[in-house]
Amino acid sequence: MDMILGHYNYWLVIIIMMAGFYTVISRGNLIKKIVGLNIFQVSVFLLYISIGNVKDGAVPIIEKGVTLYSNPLPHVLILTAIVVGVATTALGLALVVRIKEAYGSIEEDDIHNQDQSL
Amino acid sequence: MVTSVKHNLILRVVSKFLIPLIFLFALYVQFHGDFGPGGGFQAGVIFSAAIILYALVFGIDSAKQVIPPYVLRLLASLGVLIYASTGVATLLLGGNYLEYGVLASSQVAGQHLGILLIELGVGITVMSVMLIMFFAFAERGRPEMDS
Amino acid sequence: MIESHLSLLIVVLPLLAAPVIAVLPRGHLPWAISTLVSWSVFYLAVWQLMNVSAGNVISYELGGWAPPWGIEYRIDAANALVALIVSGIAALTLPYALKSVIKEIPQKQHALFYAAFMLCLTGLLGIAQTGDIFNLFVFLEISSLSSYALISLGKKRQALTAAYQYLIMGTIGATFFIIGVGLLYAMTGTLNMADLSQRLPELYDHRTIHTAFAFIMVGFALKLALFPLHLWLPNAYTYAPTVVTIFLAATSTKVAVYVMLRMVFTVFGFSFIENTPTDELFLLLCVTGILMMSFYAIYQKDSKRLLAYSSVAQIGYMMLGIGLGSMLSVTATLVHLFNHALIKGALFMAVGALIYRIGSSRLEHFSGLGKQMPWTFAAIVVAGLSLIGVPGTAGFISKWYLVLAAIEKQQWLIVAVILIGSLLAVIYVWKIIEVLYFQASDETSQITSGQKNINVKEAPLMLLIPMWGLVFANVYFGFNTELTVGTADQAVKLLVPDAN
Amino acid sequence: MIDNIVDITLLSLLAIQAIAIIRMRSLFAVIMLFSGFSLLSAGLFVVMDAADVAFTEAAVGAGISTVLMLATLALTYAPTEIDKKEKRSTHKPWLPLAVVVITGALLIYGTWDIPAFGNPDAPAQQHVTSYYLEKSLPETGVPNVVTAVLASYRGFDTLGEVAVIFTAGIAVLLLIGGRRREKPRLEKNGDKREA
Repeated sequence: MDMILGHYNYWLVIIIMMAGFYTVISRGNLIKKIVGLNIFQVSVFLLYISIGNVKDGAVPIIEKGVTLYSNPLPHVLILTAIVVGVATTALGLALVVRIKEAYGSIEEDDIHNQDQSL
Repeated sequence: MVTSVKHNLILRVVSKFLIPLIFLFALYVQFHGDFGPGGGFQAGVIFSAAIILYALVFGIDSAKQVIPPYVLRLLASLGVLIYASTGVATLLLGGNYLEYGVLASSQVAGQHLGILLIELGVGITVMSVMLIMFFAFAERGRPEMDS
Repeated sequence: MIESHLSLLIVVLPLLAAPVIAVLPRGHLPWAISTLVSWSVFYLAVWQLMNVSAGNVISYELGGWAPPWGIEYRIDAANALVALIVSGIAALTLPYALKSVIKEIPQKQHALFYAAFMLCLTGLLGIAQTGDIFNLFVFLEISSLSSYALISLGKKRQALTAAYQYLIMGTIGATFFIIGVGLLYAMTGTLNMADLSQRLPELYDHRTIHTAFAFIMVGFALKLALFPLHLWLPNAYTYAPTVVTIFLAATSTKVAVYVMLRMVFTVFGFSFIENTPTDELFLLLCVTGILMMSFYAIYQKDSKRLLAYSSVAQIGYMMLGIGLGSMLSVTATLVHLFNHALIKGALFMAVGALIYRIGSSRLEHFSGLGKQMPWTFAAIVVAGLSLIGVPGTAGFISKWYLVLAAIEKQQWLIVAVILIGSLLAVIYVWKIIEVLYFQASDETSQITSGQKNINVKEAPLMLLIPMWGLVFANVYFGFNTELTVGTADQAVKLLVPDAN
Repeated sequence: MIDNIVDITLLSLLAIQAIAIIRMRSLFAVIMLFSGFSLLSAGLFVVMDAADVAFTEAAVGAGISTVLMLATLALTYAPTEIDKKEKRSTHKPWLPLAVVVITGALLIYGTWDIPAFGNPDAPAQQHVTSYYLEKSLPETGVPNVVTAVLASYRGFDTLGEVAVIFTAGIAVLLLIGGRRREKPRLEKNGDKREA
């Protein structure tokens, strides 16, 4: 029981992570791949914040009388990672727009066939 | 999608009322990050959201008159420069890179000043890049005028 | 006083230059500033290397906070060598870029192009200099994002799909890396590499540490295009603008190999690897990679793609050194890292010069060009010999050390693979030379390709000078090994203190 | 205990949404569901006491990312295609499925002996962090430890983060800055193409 209570959080996060990862590598639609990539990344954020979570800890803003805080360092790292994530998403979507203009499709199979037939 | 709401009176009135409030909230988030959640990044996103709302309701062209694309490019660069040159300033004052303590007479005052400056840089860059992205995506779909 | 900050300026100078360049008007100014900055950085990198070549370590505390609380730059001979490669290639690529970029990229994008180039340089140098594992991730993303953008600027539409493919695989790699970093952090509570290396030995038996190691390795194997995770590389190198291909081929995979070295030897320690099947797995992948990718290279019809497959094979040689895990083999890896940057830089520059004149990278369009562009042709011959590993060239030195390391470990199969790989290199280098020199420009192939290479002029001097700079370096470092092997020796002493 | 229940509920909802996104083929629905996913994860961050992260994830995931995705959808599908469905994949899913199962199994193996969730004595909560919690207020005068670490102790990371955002801005301008030049026709291989 202790094992489950201590780790269920990680297991659920891993399930979400794998759902995102699967979307990225198995789907042929370029927009959906990006959505999958985002889910994959959000799940990593969840992993980090879980690592930094302290039972009964407070938000890490120092106040008198509070002794137990949750870990601020993972929060800092994830703030950075969120920004990196949105930057990647924007760049990826801009590429999708250009691919649509150049190929008339955003399905991997169609694009592949067009490049093969030339 | 942009033109359909252009003539909706309720939207126009409500957003005219909302936009200043959003700006105010952005400023609060920008400068209150030392004490509560928030900081330059979140403030930048909120700031850009206000302008995006303006663009959606009043049209992209009028939004671009408020804040033209070349200004956005300048601002995006300016933010990075503010941040990076804060570090250069600390170098010149004899500290390590980004060692804010040397910026003022005491360690804590220097830290305050340094954090204020770099959060400002973050906020400016984030705000302008978000808008650059929004305008780029929104304008890509519009047919080109004859030129 | 300023001296202690110079290692930092190596990263901050291009970072300061990028936003300035991005808002400059059209004209040559963006190019001029980029060139100036990259030469200054190169100068600083030379200075830095001289400072650490005696075996000492520079530590720089960013923000004035002592590690592990603050971020630390920790520079020894290995970092300094990588920083030297990156900045040196940038300093030579930029003069070359002036004419090439005018030809390949619309004028109104020049300022943004050079800004992105500077950001890519910042990112790669930031990875090389840092001693903090999360800081490494941030600069990795700067270099990756700017590479995706730079690759997508290629003229053909396949450049877009190549960039997209790279973006997806690169981001998966980076995400795997931070999953690994997160697990390490959960077990040790620190992000500083030196601190990690002290705290990890007592945790060697933990499953979490093994998993973290696996994720970090897979993440960077994706980034450095280790066979079979190389799928993004041939397309990216083939369709990117010439200048971008030169720069990325010579630097970005090298930086990733360096990170691998740093992770394996500094952070985890080789004694950790020895108890896992990692080294055997590396050797297996490298051996198959070298053979298969060299065969692939032989069958390519596009010169850039041929060289790209050759790059994947060469990455195999570098990783062999890590897999063998002796002092000698790691020396070989570091030396090959340096030499291969020179070789591929020179080859892509020469091919780029051909493309500059005839506008195509297909091999069948090259026929007869050897006689009309003798200097470019000679550069391909010399750099090609170096790629094969002929004595008297830089390529020979690294292969020699690698063979010695394999013999020392009595891995005869690997010795054989290295030699077969060189033979295959002879074939694919010959393929280029044959088309260039021994096919006359009025033969039947010309009729099918519909292109006549008559009166093609030699490449302009602005392309020839950097190209020949690298060619001379290939010969020079084939005789004088003091810089390469000497520095690598110093680096290895710090990296592999516990190996036999 | 109540925290645990909220935590499990939110995480399960997130997992259900993530799996629904795999199966759903209408891209508009996928994006809206993703927006909800982000918002819900922001809620989860609040539960785990990460207020700054929650704030940012709500603004970025549910805000900016969603807007950009919808804009891309509008640019890549004709307005007449109400559903904007992705095509059914023709590939067999076995290889990706195998990769995912192996990766997931490895992660479960790897988190087996990780310190328990919420344990205040875990190494992550001790070493560097305890220094931040004790010293950041006297050393920087900033009560919000996240801001102190972000802006000062790890200020160089944040400079890198600003550089990343700036890079993305430059990249978007390079790719889709300015209006389209040509009519939506298919270009031939190697045609001159203006950005």
